[in-house]
Amino acid sequence: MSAPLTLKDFKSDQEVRWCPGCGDYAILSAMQKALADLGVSRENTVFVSGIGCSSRFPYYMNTYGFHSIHGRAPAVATGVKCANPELDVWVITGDGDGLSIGLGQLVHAIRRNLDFKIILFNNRIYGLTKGQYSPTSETGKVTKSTPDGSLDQPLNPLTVALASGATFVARCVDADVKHMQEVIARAAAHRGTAFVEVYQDCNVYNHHAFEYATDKKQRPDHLLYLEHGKPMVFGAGSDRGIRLDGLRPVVEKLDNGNQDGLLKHDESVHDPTLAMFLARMKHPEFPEPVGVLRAVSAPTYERRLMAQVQAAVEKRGNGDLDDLFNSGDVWDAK
Amino acid sequence: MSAPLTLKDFKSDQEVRWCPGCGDYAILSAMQKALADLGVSRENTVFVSGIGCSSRFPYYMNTYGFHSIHGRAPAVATGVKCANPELDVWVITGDGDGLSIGLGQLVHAIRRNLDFKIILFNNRIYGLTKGQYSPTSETGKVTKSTPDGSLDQPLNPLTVALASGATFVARCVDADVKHMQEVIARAAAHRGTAFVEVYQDCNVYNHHAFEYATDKKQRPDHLLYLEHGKPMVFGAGSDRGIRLDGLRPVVEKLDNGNQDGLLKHDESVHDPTLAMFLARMKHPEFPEPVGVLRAVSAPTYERRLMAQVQAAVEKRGNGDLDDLFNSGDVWDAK
Amino acid sequence: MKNPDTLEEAPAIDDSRIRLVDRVAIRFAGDSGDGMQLAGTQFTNTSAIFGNDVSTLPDFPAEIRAPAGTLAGVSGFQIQISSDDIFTPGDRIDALIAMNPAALKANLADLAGGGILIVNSDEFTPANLKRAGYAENPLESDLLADYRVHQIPITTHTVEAVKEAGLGSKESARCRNFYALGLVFWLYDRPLETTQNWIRRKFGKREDIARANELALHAGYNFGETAEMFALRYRVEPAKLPPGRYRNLTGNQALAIGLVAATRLAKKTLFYGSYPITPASDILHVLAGYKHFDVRTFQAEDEIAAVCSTIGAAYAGAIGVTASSGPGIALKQEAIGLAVMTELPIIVIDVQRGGPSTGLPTKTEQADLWQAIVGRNGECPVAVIAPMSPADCFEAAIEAVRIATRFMLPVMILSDGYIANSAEPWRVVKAADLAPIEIRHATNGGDFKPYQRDDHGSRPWAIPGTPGLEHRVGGLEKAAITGNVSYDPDNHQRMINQRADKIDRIAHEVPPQAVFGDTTGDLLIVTWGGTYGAARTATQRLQAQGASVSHAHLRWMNPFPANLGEVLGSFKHVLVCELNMGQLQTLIRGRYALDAEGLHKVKGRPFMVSEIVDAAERVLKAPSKSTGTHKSNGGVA
Amino acid sequence: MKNPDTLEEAPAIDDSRIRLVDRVAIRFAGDSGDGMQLAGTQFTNTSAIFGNDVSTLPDFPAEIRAPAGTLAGVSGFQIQISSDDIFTPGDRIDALIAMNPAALKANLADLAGGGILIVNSDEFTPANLKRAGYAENPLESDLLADYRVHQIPITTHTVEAVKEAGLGSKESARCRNFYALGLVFWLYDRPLETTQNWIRRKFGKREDIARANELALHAGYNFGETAEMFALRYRVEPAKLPPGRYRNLTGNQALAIGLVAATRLAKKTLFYGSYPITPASDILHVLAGYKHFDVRTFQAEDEIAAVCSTIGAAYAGAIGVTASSGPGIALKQEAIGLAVMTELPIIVIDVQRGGPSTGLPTKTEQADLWQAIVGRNGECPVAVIAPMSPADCFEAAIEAVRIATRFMLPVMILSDGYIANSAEPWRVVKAADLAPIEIRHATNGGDFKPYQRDDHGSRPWAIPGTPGLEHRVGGLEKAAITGNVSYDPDNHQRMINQRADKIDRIAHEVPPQAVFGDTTGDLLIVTWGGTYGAARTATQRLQAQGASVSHAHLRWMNPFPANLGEVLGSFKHVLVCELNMGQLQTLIRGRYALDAEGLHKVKGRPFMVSEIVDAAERVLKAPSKSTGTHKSNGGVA
Ligand SMILES: Cc1ncc(C[n+]2csc(CCOP(=O)(O)OP(=O)(O)O)c2C)c(N)n1
Ligand SMILES: Cc1ncc(C[n+]2csc(CCOP(=O)(O)OP(=O)(O)O)c2C)c(N)n1
Ligand code: SF4
Ligand code: SF4
Ligand SMILES: [Mg+2]
Ligand SMILES: [Mg+2]
Repeated sequence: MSAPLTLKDFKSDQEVRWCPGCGDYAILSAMQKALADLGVSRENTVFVSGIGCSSRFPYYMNTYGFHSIHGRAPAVATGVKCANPELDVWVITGDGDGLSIGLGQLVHAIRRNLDFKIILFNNRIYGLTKGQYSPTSETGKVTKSTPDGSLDQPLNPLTVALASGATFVARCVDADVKHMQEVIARAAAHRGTAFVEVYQDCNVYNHHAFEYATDKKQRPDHLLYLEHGKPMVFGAGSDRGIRLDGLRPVVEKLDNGNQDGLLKHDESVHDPTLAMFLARMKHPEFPEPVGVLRAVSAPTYERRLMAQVQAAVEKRGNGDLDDLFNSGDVWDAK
Repeated sequence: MSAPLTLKDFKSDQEVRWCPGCGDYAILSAMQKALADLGVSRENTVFVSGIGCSSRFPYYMNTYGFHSIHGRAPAVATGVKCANPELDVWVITGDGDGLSIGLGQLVHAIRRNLDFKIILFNNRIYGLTKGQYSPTSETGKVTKSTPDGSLDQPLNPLTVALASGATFVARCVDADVKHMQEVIARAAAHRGTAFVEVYQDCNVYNHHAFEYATDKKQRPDHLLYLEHGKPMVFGAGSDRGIRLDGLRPVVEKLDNGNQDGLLKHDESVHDPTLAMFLARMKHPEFPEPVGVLRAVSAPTYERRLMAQVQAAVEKRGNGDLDDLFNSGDVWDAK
Repeated sequence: MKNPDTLEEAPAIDDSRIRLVDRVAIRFAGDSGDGMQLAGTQFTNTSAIFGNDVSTLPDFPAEIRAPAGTLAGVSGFQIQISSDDIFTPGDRIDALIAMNPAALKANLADLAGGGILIVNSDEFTPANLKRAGYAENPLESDLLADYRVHQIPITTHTVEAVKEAGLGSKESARCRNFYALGLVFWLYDRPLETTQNWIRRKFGKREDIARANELALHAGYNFGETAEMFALRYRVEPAKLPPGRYRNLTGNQALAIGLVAATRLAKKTLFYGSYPITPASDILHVLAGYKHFDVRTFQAEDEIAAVCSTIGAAYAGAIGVTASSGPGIALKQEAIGLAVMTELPIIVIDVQRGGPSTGLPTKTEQADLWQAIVGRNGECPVAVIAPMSPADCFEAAIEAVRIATRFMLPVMILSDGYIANSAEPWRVVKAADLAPIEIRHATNGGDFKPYQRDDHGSRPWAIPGTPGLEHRVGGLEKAAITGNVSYDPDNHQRMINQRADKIDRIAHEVPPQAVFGDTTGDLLIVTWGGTYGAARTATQRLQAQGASVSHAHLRWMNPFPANLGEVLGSFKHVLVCELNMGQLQTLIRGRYALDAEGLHKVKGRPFMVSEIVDAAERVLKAPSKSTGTHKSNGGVA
Repeated sequence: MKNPDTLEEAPAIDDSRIRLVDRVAIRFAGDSGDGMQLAGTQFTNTSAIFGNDVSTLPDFPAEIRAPAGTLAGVSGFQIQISSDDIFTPGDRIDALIAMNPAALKANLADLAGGGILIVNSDEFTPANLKRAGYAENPLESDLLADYRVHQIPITTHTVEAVKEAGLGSKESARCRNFYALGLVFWLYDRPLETTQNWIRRKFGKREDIARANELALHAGYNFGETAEMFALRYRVEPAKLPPGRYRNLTGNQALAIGLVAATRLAKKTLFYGSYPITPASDILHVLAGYKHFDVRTFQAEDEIAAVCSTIGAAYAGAIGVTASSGPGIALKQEAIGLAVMTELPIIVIDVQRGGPSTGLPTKTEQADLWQAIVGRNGECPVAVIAPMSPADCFEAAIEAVRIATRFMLPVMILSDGYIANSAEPWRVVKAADLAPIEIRHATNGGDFKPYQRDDHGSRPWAIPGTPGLEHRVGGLEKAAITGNVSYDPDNHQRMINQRADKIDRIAHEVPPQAVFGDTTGDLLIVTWGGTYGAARTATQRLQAQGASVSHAHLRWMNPFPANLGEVLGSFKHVLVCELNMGQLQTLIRGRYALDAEGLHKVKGRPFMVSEIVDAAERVLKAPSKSTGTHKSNGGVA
């Protein structure tokens, strides 16, 4: 065996062309580091993306890569996985690419539970087309296309993924590279569709959209780092927690660090109610959960497809062309 | 004023061309009856549909109608409403039309909260193209296109609508025409996007898919008729109810009709957790809720759009072409 | 009534009543629920197995089940059988079986004068007459004076005949199509065996239904034999087909089988990503049953996902195929451009139907030619092949895969609703006789260049999983050789030329344009796709009349065969016949700056032979090449 | 350094150093972050207000910000100013301002021999040279021997000059584009006033930045005046434009304003449904600011929703408009078919860019002509108009609305990236001088027939809300007159003819094809869209040389003007020049069966005048009409 690969081995020879300061850089190096750490092979790894600043990602990975068309990366990836289930496939998309034009492809890929990992770079704006509001932009967003403020309610990427039946759902922020690597590694380990939202700063068209979540000082108060089986605690001194009140979460100031009665995180429960309601926790009312919201196991599409092929071969024998040609009502002319 | 319109007045002169016994007939007459009862005017009413058996609906309504293309009815309706917010617009779609090819249009229309009503005829099959599985077909469904069984997890139409931020979500079944009329009337009264799923029998390609919910005998045991403010009770003798256990619903046999401790329905709570979890209650584990799951008020897209127009006129005066032509750096050539 | 079990052999034939004829065209017509497609298919199979050449034309409504008894609900199935080669289902029909008044009304105009008309008199009730829009009962008027009318209470007879099977009255009446079929079998002197076997296979599990259908079939046959209602019977002798084994295939079946064959010939996996649409869905249905050939079918959420999954599969090394009809192909165009730019081999099948928009979903048309060849953004060439008949779909599928993988580009197969649904005998080939499709994937060889071209002008097909070939593709313009993103002006021109050049090279890989008849003369009839049959028959007829007419049928629509210009230039007149308003005509004129004339028809139906003969005769009478009577591109005359 | 406040008036001119010239072409080039588009725009506006005719060509990278200092990051802006009518930004440039080595490398080839080259020497560091791919410093080699090179440490000067404004060093350096602009203003003897006003307006709230930019502007100007580095200055006198008021408009601005005007002329509401895409997004941005004109803009979730919302709006009685570029138009095609079938008036704008697929998003091309005219399923004609210049977009928008509403059909406007982003003076019109667009909606009149045609062949526009006109439309074929669904064969042909017929009638509504030059002769140059300017200039040049050359520029692409065949037939040669591989050429040949030749270029750039002149001279030298050298439709030569 050759020497283990390092972060550098996953860098392609192409110049990275994002704006200086763009959050995409952090995601790129987190991915490169994570893949090196996981010890995957370059030739077995495929990055598929749509169109957007984020979707330039594959060019910078020294693996196989497909920069497809706007919104359709999940469909392209579906074909890749059906043709060769052995490949490690990553789908890179943006909030516009994945939730606007590509929403249908995203949802349907997720409900099939194809075994690929989707990373959605959420900068709450259309970067590449120079700053129109996106499906995750807050209502009232003033942009080039909405000088008087946008009118639509934003979509919540995690809710969409959960409503689609996602078997793995997670979130991380570009400013916390170490945590991002962990999440990426968890996604990679999942069998089935993994959906990861990354809060990403577009420092040209939507700078500081996630400042509350990325700024080092504010972060502890505004992010809830989820850990399976652990009570939900957050705050600078781990001084607050989440309790359940009927069907609603409540923030509770901890009494001397006493965590009794706090909600415990369970990423593996099959019913998505908990994950759904975590996904809906929004700043500033609540801290926003990061980490793995849901990770349950279910058979993947391509495995089941191959099982059907296998079963057919077992039942009918490996298809024979002459049998096929001669099937049905045949007759002979002399 | 002329005489009030009757069911008959809403019948167009076109022969109805569904298969004999199709559930669509019941929906058609429920709609005609409901509109007559509501006293709406024919000329102000527009039915917009996509493609599918269900989408032939507009031809049979003696109102304005638009049988558009596959999956895009919500987008067409968006244009209609933006051009003329005064119209009463109904969108008719199927499980294939609305949740497969048209998912993006459906979700985005809902999140905008345009003031139209969407009726999704869910027969869990593609009827018009002669019987392929649809996004609501159960996993393992054997159809023409899936002789070995389908592989995808079904989408839940109500969950999709709720995840899109629907302000009104309801369900009814083709076999209970009276209840369907009530639900239609409630949808009509809602300001904003109303989403109604109808369990509809395709008696040619998916007969009895909803027998448990439509058969007169089985219905009481398998349907939970929701009523705002009322405890959730069901069963032939109203002998069972729904209780909350943490974040999960439990079916409880009522002790002598005692309804204490049962979950009370609240369609108007803004947090969608309750509605989401009702939407997820599935036969045979649970009775399936019918009626209004959610009805909350929020400003509509077209009203806010018109308010922006209004504000612009107030601020800048009613646009004057000569001002527009002469704006910017102008100079005179002699 | 005799026990059908004792009737396994056809009753002795009174030969004196049988007249030998060369060909005969029959149409079964009834309500959608009457099982006419089934009756037609059975008659076709029996005749094919009997040894006739056959050609069929099914015609059914767009609604699943339009209201019973209405014109909208009429379903028809036309078959021509012949002792010679035939290419069409026939212009006019010799016999019409009308199961109700609406079927009579919708089809009578096509029945030749003096033709046989069999009606199910049971259905000519006042209510049904009204539904069909008949003011008076045609059976009682002189509307039918020109025909040999046979009124038979088919429903009554059937119910009576099947009694012993013990079905309910509704189910009993449902067997009436077999009664009608049996009668027609008698009339045309066909054996019952094939249909009997089929009934046994199909209804094996429902003995009562199987039995009832058999009883009905024989009852119909026997009625013909005993009723003395028919003065004559007809027999069409077996055709002198080239020796070999045959089976009937519809175009959609032939495409599916051809794709499976091509994939095997290429030692590949077939990935088929598609979204249902009439009239293409059956390809998906057929392929979904071939999983033991490692066929992986994927019903996508829409056409865009279907084609994109196909592109992904091709990228990963499979034979990626997608199919749709006009509206769905429109949706796929953006992604087809991606396949052009990434130079990946995919197959896109367009089973054309009546347009524009949703149009006439169950009717045939050839109006997607422009869409196929030039209907994308930018200079975006794909290769296009149009099979000429149902059986030819088999060969076309194999050729498409061969060209796509050799030249690394999308190939579009332009079928149509007529080819897709109608059947003709296909001569069964031996797998071993088919030429393998050689595919060489790039392998690790040091400095890999994803856009370095080989001697076909093709870039290497380097599939994920191969160490050392890691590379990135996408929809932005690619630098020659390296495949990196490039905005360089000269590179853009170079790449556009190279992509076009691949298309041009195909012209030298495909057979030169053949001509049926003399290679020079007064008139060349040019056709493509499903219009082949009518034009070939018309040409034969014209030649027999001594006219200087030849026929050139195009299979490759892009590129045109290398010698096409020369072929066209050798005739005084060129007449392009197509089921659109002049799409190939315009392309030919545009390419060769030659005043080709056109015969255009968009009626959701194939050409009749006589329409082409008439047009040819008009052109031949014209003094010289007429000047273009062209109108705008929206409406070329 | 003088206080710029005292410099509000231009310093006294040493007239002896100023040379009068007819026209001059300048290009500002630098890194994407260098503000070159701004400098170019300011020079343009100043010159336009000064009274010159101007023509511009912005050219920027597809990335938001490619890496600083690289070739990929170079952004350029070319302006030609003239004392005469001009139609192009110029083939070669007379002066190049290169703000870094990459800008020099990317642009030097276009600088005319002996041209002025101003470089920011501060940026010629080893690191930047390497990024630009220069092995040695060109300023120190003889690479620049042919040019009049002026090395100026622009950054250093700027930082020095703006000190008193009190900005940080990074912000100070950012003012260097104004320094460069000031210097070029001096060199071409332009007043500073327009830019000064602009700075005040733009940075009003940031007094320090406003001041710094002003200081930089004046410092550059003064450097020119005092440094004695430039032997000569140049002045281009005001052009003799027809008298009137002018303003500069880009094509996208002109489309937006034209649409607002058209809507007002029609007494309607404008609904604009669109999904962002380069280079069309700006139309949305501009229109979103016109809400006080009751303009309702809708950013849809994708192109399909955008066009469908537009169709819905048209159905409900608004002027519905959607826009995109090639890939997005491909996605809209299915729905455009629906508008054709329902015969609703919508406007679809295609701002073409380099293709196929994602292609070259920021570059110009004319390769969507086929897509526009015939790129849909079925026989699906729409009217197509192509504005010929940025200002012409205003007129084209109005005409499009007029035709769409009169004939009840979709009209496509084919703009391109060049027209969209470049600017030219537009003569301000008076609203009262514009002809109203008359729209008659159907009103309740008894027995309403939604597909009963008027004397334009149009069906009535009956909008929801009108009592008594309740009716249903859709994508299935419609019955003539009643508009009910119809699968009738003859009705289908009739409707296809009627839809085509409307297109043909438009040919008689639009002006006949005009010819610049003699209406008969050796050569007719034919162009469309944004190639107008280069071809017109080339024709003038050829005519001046005495060649028998004329020019016909098409605006309506479908239908062609009624007399076009006649016009083309009056010349020995026809040369179609277009930024694609022969799309109009093929259509013209197809339509008129005439051997039109072609000049094709797909390099993401407009034609140079010299390219057309050369091609014309080649054709003129050919002995006679050359035979078609056409290749397949993928690659027409
Ligand atoms: C079919 C099509 N429509 C529109 C576009 C233009 N477009 C490119 S990227 C983009 C939005 C990107 O937004 P997002 O996915 O959020 O990516 P970001 O740039 O913010 O990373 C759009 C509208 C396109 N390339 N193709
Ligand atoms: C673009 C396009 N793709 C595919 C089709 C074919 N098609 C028509 S209806 C339909 C599915 C209809 O299913 P659903 O919406 O569930 O309607 P139902 O017939 O069951 O009422 C499909 C795939 C089409 N008409 N247009
Ligand atoms: S525009 Fe925004 S998202 Fe795009 S590269 Fe620049 S900073 Fe990143
Ligand atoms: S196919 Fe099914 S859904 Fe369609 S009309 Fe028939 S019964 Fe109804
Ligand atoms: Mg984004
Ligand atoms: Mg359905």
